[in-house]
Amino acid sequence: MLRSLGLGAILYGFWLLLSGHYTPLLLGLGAASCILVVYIARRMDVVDEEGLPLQVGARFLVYLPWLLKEVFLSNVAMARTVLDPRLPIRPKLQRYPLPLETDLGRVIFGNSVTLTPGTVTTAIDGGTIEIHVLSGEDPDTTGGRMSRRVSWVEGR
Amino acid sequence: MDDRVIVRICSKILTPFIMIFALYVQFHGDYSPGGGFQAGVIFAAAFILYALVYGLARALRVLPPVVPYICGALGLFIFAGTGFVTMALGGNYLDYDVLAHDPSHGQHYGILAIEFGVLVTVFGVMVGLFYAFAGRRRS
Amino acid sequence: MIEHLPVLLVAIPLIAAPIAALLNHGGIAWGLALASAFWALFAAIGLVSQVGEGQVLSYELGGWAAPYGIEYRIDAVNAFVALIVAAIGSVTTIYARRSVAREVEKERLPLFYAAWILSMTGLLGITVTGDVFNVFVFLEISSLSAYALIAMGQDRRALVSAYQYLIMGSVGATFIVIGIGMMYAMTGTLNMADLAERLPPVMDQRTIPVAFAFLAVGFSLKLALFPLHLWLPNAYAFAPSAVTALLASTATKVAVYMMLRFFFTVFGAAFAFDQMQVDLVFLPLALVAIFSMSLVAIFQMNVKRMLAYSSVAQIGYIILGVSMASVTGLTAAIVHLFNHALIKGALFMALGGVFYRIGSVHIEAMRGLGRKMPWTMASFVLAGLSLIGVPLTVGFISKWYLISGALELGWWPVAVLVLITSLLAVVYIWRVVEAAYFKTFAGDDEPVQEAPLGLLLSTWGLVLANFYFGIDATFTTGIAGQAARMLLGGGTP
Amino acid sequence: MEALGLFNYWAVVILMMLGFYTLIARGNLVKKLIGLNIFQTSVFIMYISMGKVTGGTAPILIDGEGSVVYSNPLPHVLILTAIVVGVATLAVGLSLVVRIKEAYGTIEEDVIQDADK
Amino acid sequence: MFFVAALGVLVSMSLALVRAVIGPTVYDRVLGVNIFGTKMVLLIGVLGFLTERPEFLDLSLVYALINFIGTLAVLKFFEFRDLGHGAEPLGSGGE
Amino acid sequence: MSAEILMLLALAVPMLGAFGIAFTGDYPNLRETVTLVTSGVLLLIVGSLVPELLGGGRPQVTLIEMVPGISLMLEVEPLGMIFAGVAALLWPINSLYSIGYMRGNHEKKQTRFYVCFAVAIGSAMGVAFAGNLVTLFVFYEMLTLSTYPLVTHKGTESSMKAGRVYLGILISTSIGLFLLGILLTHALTGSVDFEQGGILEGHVEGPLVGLLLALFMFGIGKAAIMPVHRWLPAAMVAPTPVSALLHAVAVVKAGVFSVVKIVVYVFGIDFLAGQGGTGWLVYASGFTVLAASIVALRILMQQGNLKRMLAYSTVSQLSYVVLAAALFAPMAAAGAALHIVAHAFGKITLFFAAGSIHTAAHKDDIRQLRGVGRRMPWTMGAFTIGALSMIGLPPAGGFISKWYMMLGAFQAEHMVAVGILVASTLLNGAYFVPIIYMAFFQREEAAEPAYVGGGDDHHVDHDHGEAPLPIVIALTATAALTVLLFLFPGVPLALAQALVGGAP
Amino acid sequence: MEAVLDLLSWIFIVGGLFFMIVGTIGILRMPDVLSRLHPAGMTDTMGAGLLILGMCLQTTDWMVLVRLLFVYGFLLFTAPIASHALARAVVTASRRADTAGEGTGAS
Ligand code: NA
Ligand code: NA
Repeated sequence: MLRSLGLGAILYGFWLLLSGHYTPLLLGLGAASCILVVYIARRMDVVDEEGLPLQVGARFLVYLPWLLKEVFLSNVAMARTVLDPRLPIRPKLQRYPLPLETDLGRVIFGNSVTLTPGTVTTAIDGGTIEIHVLSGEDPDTTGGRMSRRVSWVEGR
Repeated sequence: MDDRVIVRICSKILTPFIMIFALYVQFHGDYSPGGGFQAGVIFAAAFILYALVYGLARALRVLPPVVPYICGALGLFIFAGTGFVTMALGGNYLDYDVLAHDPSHGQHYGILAIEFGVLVTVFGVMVGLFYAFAGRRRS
Repeated sequence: MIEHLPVLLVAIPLIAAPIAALLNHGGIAWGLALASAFWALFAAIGLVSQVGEGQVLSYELGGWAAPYGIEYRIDAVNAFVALIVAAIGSVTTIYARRSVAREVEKERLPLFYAAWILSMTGLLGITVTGDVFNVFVFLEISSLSAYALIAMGQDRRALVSAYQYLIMGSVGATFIVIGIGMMYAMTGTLNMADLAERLPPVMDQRTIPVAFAFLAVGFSLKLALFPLHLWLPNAYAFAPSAVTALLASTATKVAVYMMLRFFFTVFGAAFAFDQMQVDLVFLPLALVAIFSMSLVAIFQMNVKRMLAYSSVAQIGYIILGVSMASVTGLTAAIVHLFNHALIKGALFMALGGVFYRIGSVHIEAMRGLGRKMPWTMASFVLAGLSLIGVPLTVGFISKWYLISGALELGWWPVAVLVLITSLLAVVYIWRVVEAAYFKTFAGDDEPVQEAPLGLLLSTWGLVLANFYFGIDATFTTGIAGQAARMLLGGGTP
Repeated sequence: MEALGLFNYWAVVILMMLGFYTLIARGNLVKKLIGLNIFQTSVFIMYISMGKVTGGTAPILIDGEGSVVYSNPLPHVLILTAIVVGVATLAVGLSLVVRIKEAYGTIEEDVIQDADK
Repeated sequence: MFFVAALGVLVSMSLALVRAVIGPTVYDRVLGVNIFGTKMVLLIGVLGFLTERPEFLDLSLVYALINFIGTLAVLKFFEFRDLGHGAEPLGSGGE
Repeated sequence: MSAEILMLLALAVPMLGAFGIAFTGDYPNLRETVTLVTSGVLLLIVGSLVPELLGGGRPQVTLIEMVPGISLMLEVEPLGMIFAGVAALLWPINSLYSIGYMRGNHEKKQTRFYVCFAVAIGSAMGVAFAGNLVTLFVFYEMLTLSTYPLVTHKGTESSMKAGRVYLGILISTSIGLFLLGILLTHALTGSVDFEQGGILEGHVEGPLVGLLLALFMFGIGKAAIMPVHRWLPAAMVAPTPVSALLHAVAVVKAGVFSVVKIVVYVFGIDFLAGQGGTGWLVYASGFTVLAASIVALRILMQQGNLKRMLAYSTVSQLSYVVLAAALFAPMAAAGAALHIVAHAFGKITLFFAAGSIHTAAHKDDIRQLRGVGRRMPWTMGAFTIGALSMIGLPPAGGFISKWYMMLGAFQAEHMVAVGILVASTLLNGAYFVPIIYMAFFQREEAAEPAYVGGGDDHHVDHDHGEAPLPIVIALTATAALTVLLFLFPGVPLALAQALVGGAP
Repeated sequence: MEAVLDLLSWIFIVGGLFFMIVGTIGILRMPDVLSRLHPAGMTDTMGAGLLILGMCLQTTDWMVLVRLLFVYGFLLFTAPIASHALARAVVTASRRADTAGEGTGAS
């Protein structure tokens, strides 16, 4: 129930940000819309600790800048690779154990891996993750640091 | 163990936001008429995403197939009915001015009603169509 | 109330359609269809009576005035076409109940009638609106419901036919919307009357002829002008009988109306015929259509398909009249809109009666039916005579004006060709007559009954109309002549 | 700007050709529908890119003489309506294809034609 | 400025389109179309700036959404040949 | 009763009779009574119109205005009166004959036969009294359609084929040429009315007149000018009363009647006489006269089907009428009108005789006719009178009409026409006289193998007498009429002269 | 101030276009689907990011800014999901093909 209220509040905030018109009619319609959406979301069974991960909110905001920095760096590296006439790549699939406990954590980790050019998550299967690596550098350095940070975000 | 955890959890997070965005587009449609259509598409898209990720069976439990059918017809009814209401109030067909004391408010309400009709129809058609397609292989 | 008639003509069916779909009961849905059809007939008669002396009714939708809002504008031309649609719609709806109950599954009936009403709504809407974009919208409403209706035919080929119709129809509609967009870009208005005023100053620019060309092709597709008719024969052959009767007698007619409206009112006859010389294209196409399609009809074994090809030929007659761009020619075209609706409506309804009883319209299956279903087959023969153009039928009136128009212009070979193709009609109608009356019944000994009374009455209603308006054509030719003069007068009256 | 306008023009023409070609040349019923949709989309782009349609007035609130009036929302409505019609056409078309697939077991035009011989 | 941006995006779109057209696998095409779509999102936004119609941004959000869901749908279709395939059995979600 | 009402009744009575026949179809005696009563009433009605006409009246009645300027209207004038009189006079006789024939031959679908027959007569009345070209065309087509089921009456493959030829030629000429001629007339003059002296004068000149004439002459396929004559021989598969209807009562008469009417009232004799480019009609019809006679002669020499020979005889006789009309001379036109009557009486007698032989002996071929005259004296006696009328010898009506035509040819100083008339008379003699000789003076052929033909499953009956009484009465009556026409040509002659503007 | 913003906008936009175009070039250059996914990621992360940043600097309208950020947020959220889904589909399909191939080889 609390989570539903939280969802409603977040959605209303989203509405206010988008709307820009703060007349009683539209504010009322916004509230009604939020109630309708929360109702449907509950019917859909998507309002839970995965669907609305309020528990990771704050830590995630700390994690995000670091992730963006990583993304920038690997972008630059990738641009270099692409523009290199020799196209120095050695693509391969690798499997690693994942020291993460929740599905949410695994998802954050998997998406972070995919977001950084050079690595793409191809599968998450319980405790292991399968990653497609473009240039045979051991992604463990990045991956290791990343998994530690995600583990922190996960907060368990 | 489900190996589509990424898609599953991410769409879980996304779905409510898509729906509220749809309604935002809908109710701000009178500033740019035609919003009802986009809203209907977006709202339906939220459902379709859900059905894609969680399977048709679960989507049907949330939204039985008769609902899109009704929506399709209901939308048209709202549209045509609004015209009759304006006429009953002494105006021309779809003359929104008569819907409120202040003509501009009248127009506002009229467009809202019409756009809502459009939303309902488009939503019904899109979801109904998805059901028709997704349900075939099974039957 | 009376001042709202132009919009109510369309709005009442429009609201009846979703109700029919929602109530989910076949009988109620039919009742709604019948009520809306009769309403439309009532309204159309009201409109015709108001525009009799050359008046024009104008109705503005919504709050916006004409250039921005949508204006419904009724004159003799479209009041007459609306009357055709509503009258045929009423008769075919009466007919539909038994016939459709036989050919369409029960669960689908509400949807069927919703589409049926929508189809009529779209056609009526096209006729009354004075806004070119609104024309497109109504066109698509009627077309989409027509695709759905055709697809409900029993034969699986109905699906493929509906699909092909959808593809070609949508291409036609897109061409039309391209043309409309170009005109809007050049003039900033979508209102027909405004367009008629604002187009002449910009007509020397290249965009307008291009827009005209797109529109002409689009209309030709929609009205099945040879060689863009390919969608029609199968669509008519495999649709449910009642649908064929409705569409054959109204849909292409309304498409012709649309074209007349654009050519004569919006662009003006001078532009369409002197500058663009559209007649140079239409005349040969019409002649080829008349001749080749009549010839093809002779070799069809499926009688519905045969009549479908005949329809393409008949559309050729109408376009021939249009290409004359003279009062007599246009009168012929407009009066044939009405007359052909009566003819084909009756013929397809008679065939529907046959299909109702023996489940086939193959010419071999119709052997000996003259004895088994005397009333049905008699109606077929009489309507067939009208198609041929035998005197005292409406077909004769049409041919009379058409040939008179040709002779006035000194188009000798055209007049001769029209007469010769009437003879081809004799041949294909007579194939059915011979099978039905002079061959023995092919089926088992199971007794074949006469078609149900509801089917017979509505069919005969149209057959008698074929003769009534063939003997006293003063009303139809009078209003058609007035419409023709109005169209040729340029602009709106 | 001039160049962009021209580019749009060519994009429209190319898309139109592409759609039309797909529509005609493909035997697969779904691909035909996609071709039709591309064809229609090209028209919407044409509408959008035509200066006079969008260039006139933006559909936002403007102040008239003391009272609030709405500006001409026409171009926007036209495109949207056309898109709605296009989507509805696609919807009907696809549902037809589904039923064709059920009836014939294929959505290839030539196979269907052979089946009905 | 935005004109250059539009041109650049268009160049990028054309390159993505090339991949979509030449394939060779269906996944290459999906990738090409998906990238084409995300670039279209940006193009719509840029055009909004160019024509001073910022409400185009709403349109680009819609487009991004459709592009995303469309990609997922196509992939699902190629995997299962059925869009309605249940990823999980009934009632197992959200325990 | 006023003339207008009588005209309407003349149309309505046969149509009402058709309904009556249809309703009494299950009771043959009642049905036949209805037919006879109706035909008698019609004869009375038509007869009572004559005095008014001879008094110079031209009663008119407009039925309805179809489109602005064009009405369905009726008007009685002398030529129409002649045609209507012939049809009304022959219908009761033919009905009487039909009863004997249809019952004697156990024909099926007799109700349909009588209904269509009545409708055909009604249509013929319409043709006769048509007040303008459109009305004429309307009833002309009705006549075609109502006689189609009669031609295909037997329902066999060969009769179907004949029906197709019949309908094909008649409809295609009428729609393809006749209607075009009407429309062209309307386009040129703005009128479709029949008027004394014609309506074309001053509107059209030169070759177009010839073309228009051709459209009408070949468009009126019922007049059977070669090459549009083929329907007539084809239609001889029908039962004999139908042949009588086609050849004598209504159909071909409607054709030649229309030709004469159009020549007189649309073109105008004086107008045509003053035009170049119309002389070909004499040659076309003259050719038909001779060619058809030669065909008839060939049929005789091959000892072929009697009705087929009679059919070609009709083709040739009809062309007399057209030829006479084409001379554009008043005397010839009167002869043409008279010949309509004379040929009707003579030819119906001949067909009755042929049907009589078919009914009594199941003989259809000329070679089977040897000695028939002794077994069937009444029949062959009537046949002889009919043949004399065809040849144009006294004491038959054909002599009168041929006489006037000959005078017309001299009046027009058209020596080719005179030649054609003389030559054809010789040819007619050449194919009729041998039959009469065979029937009366040759001995019957013995033990001939059963003849199977004409779709008939009867065997030839060698031991036969006269045909049933109704048949004998009917053919005696028509033979008597043929002779009476010779003896008292007064009324038809008066009408014929009124036609060409002479004092009635 | 405005000139500075313009300059920054130019830098960001050109930078964004650089990553975007290089990314799509990469899509063309890479030898197989999985490898193509990596440069594809560039276009959505840096490409779109810098471009939108450049646009953000050009607007004074709060509403526009919010929308631009939403657009980027949405891209950033969905791009890896789409990439992952595609990669997963490719790998699954190739494994399926491999097992099928082994199956036929063994028999
Ligand atoms: Na990556
Ligand atoms: Na002779």
